[in-house]
Amino acid sequence: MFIIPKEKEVPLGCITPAPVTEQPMMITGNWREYRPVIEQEKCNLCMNCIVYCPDACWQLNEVEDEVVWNAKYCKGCLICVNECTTEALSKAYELDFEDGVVRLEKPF
Amino acid sequence: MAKEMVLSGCAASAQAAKMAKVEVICSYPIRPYTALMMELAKMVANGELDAEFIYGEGEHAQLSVVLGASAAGARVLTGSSGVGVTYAFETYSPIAGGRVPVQMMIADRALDPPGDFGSEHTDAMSCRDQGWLMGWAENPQEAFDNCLINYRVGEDHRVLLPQFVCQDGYFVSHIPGKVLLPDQSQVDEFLPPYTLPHPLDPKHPVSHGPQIRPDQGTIMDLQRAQAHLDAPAVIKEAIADFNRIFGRDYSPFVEEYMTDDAEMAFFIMGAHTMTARHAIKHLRSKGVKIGLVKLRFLRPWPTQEVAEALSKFKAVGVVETSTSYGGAMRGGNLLHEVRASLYDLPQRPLTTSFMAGLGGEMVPLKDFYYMAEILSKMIKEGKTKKTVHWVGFEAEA
Amino acid sequence: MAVAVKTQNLPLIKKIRNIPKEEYYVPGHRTCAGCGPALQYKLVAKAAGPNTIFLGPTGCMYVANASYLCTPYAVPWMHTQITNAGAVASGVEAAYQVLIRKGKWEGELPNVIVMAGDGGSVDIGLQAMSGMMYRGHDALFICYDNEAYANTGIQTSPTTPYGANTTFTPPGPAIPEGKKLFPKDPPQLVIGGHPAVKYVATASVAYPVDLMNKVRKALNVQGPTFLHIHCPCPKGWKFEESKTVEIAKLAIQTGMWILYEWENGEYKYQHKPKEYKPVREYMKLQGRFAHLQEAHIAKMQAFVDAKLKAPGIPVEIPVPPPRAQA
Amino acid sequence: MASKVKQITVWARGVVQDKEGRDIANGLANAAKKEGKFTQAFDNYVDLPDRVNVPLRKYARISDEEIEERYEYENEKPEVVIVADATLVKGINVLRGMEKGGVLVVNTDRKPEDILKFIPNRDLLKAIVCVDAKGICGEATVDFSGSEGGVDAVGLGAGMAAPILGALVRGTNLVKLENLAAVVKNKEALYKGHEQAVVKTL
Repeated sequence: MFIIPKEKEVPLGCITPAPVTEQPMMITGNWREYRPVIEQEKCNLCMNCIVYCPDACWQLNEVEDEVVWNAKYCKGCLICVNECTTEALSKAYELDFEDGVVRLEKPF
Repeated sequence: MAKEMVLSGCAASAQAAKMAKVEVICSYPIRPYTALMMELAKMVANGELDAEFIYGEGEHAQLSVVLGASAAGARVLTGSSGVGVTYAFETYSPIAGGRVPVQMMIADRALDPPGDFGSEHTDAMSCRDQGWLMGWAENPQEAFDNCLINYRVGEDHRVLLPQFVCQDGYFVSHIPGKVLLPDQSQVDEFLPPYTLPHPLDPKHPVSHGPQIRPDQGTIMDLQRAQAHLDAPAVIKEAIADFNRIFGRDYSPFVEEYMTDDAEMAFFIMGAHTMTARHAIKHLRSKGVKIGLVKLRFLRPWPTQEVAEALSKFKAVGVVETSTSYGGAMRGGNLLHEVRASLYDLPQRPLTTSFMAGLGGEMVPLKDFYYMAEILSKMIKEGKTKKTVHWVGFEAEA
Repeated sequence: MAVAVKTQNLPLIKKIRNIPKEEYYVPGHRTCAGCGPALQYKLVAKAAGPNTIFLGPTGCMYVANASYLCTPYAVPWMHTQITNAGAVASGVEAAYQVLIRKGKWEGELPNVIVMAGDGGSVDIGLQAMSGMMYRGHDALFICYDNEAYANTGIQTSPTTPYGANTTFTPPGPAIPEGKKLFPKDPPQLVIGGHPAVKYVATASVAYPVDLMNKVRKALNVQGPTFLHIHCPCPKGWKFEESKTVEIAKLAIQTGMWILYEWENGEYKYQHKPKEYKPVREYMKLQGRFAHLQEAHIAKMQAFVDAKLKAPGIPVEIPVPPPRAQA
Repeated sequence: MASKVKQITVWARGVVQDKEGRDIANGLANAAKKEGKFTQAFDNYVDLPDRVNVPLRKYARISDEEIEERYEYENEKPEVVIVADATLVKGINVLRGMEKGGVLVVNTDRKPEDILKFIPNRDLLKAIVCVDAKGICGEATVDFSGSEGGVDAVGLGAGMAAPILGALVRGTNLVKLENLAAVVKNKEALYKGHEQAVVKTL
């Protein structure tokens, strides 16, 4: 029999559960140097930010009819800002915000 | 009622796969294993076997196809020989590490150069450390039986390992022998339907094989090591059931022949065991106290059983049909493992190895007499002069 | 006896607004900020839906996604070697054929999708891909093309464009253009020699609705299908990560990438510009072409011009073969 | 790891600062070597292959005696931590493993106080040094020639690493400025970083 420390455990055959709506073991919000900021009144729901985000960090809130940003996973690539058709999105330096703190012990 | 037939090893293996209701088969031609696939192709064409018969574009693809199929929940079979076995080498570790219990029939063939189609165990032996179960058949009957036994053991959720089910090319694969074909009901009683704990199923999504950190690599290795520690108990169970259901008397790991009062023995696996038995019978009639120990599973290696079986002899001659160039014994691989098994015994027999049957060369009775002579000499001199004897090519014994 | 024939008819998407909300490639993966291949993965997974099995040969979309015991795939996914994705997919499809036939699994034949990089498709993975196409397995093979072995640190692949600076084709005084060879043409390799294939298309992350509809069309077809998807790589091509889509669009506007469908022997083009911009417009945004001299860019322009002139897609070689040059 | 070995950890952003991060670690080790020290500098293997923006680590070790355990993956107890992109302090516990009395060097145009508010375990620090490396010499160099064990073709400290190394000397006595000047390509930026660094003792 072997002693396997908790942090080194690997499931049998390296078969892991599939994520459902997000992969909480790989939080990527701490990759950002800049974040996208939205002025909702300028947004015409062209959906570009939603379709073009590689990290699925923009979603449509159909109740409020507005796009919602996911700070937990946004890596700050700013494709959304670049592809925004109405200049509703702009970039802002991450240190200007108190929120969005992730502070992992290790990068993953 | 079981019925008796005369079948080649390839045909016997095909019959076993059919009775195991194999579901996905992947072929690629190479001698001498090819007839296995020819037989299965006929069965599928005739509607006797409901399976997907996939023409792989090479051995690497063969193993890849059955990996995918087995991971998706189908019982699978593939096979190869010689350089085909080594061409697929990349796939062996992922299959074993992913714990996907595919079965591969290997009919041995010498590796190139040049194109020698004779049998030699080096093809399969080169793959022995990847985590697969592995063993050799002596005759078509064992080829048939080992197929079923290996499915049962490999697919057991306590084991979940792929299986190399080996037979000597030509000698076993091509020369027909007597095979008792059991009833389908017997096979069904012995071999439960195939299930995998976490198959690729959209109704129950899982991820197979994400990356790990280097410090977790040991754990993946430990899992395979553990499976090989757990497998022997499952093998014993399977063999006991097999003997009960099919009326056989297999030992799980090592079989002995005329060893009760023997001073010396051959340690051997595969086809040439049969000739060795007859050699022993003749030697016995001349008063030579010799017996034989046959290995049924090379992986997991039955350390204790080998030690117990061999400890009673004064000298053991390991018949090697594979090469390990530059190895510690300067011959094949078997003697390494035999000596390692004996090392902790207070009383160890003298051991040496005999390179015989390489490249598919025959190993006739007289070769075994020669080996017995060397063993007698070792006992007389009380020491091992050489760890390797190239039978038929030695300037001095 | 049940027969495992696909009956699904995934509807085509008319407007960007109708793109399904559900994600099957979820947030939480280690791909680059602005990753083109990740973007196409998200779109493909959305288009395919839940009855899908992904096979992931080694490459960025394995290593950066399935990092350290977690993955972003909400549907079943299995790693394959970089060599053998087509063969593993064949096995998965074959298993479902027999399991459905024997009544061991109930439901529509799953969408079996290979997500292979250019290396895993038309370099080391070519044999397995071709085998799958030849045998007629009901599976979709996607070559997400970021035009290099990006995961290992940007080494040249058979689809790396002429003139690109990669870590295996660094420009230097003796070889000023970096990469001297012209690229393979993956869809033509598939179309040219695999009679079982009925649908092949190229797509780009620049046109997501087009991309998703091509995925759905491919999945509705019974039999093997192939998509070649242009996926700009900010790391490998050296551009600012916010410009992934912009560069993908420029590729189409300059003729560096052509969007077309090949269905039962007929070609149809999509988003074809009325007038092509010079390739320079596309190249100047990317660090991998920064070293090129005018003569090299002219050579690239000639190659693209020839490609655009051809009635079908087959490419003439407009320049002396590289081996013929000093 | 024996305690006599000083560990220095550099945090940077993948791809866009990969070379800068490596240059800081290499520059430090090379300069220390000139002072007769035993050194090593290396990538954090698990962070590779790096991805655009991913937080990644580069390591340097400096010792008066031969480093006995060279084959380790990580610096577990850094005395000095260098953050090549200030926003990393929101995402990572950059002082992980540090014992009391360490030094933090941050590339930022902001004041030490602005950074410290994002560092809950700031009591571990004896000093923080801030330097606007980007302001001194512009953007980072993206070059893959020195990655994954390759040899850098561009040259050490041509970019932002130079001012950061200059600033480091203000807050630590790991190496002398003149020895850094001997190994760094952009000497002007090195000296500017040294002059313009803001040091706050805690």
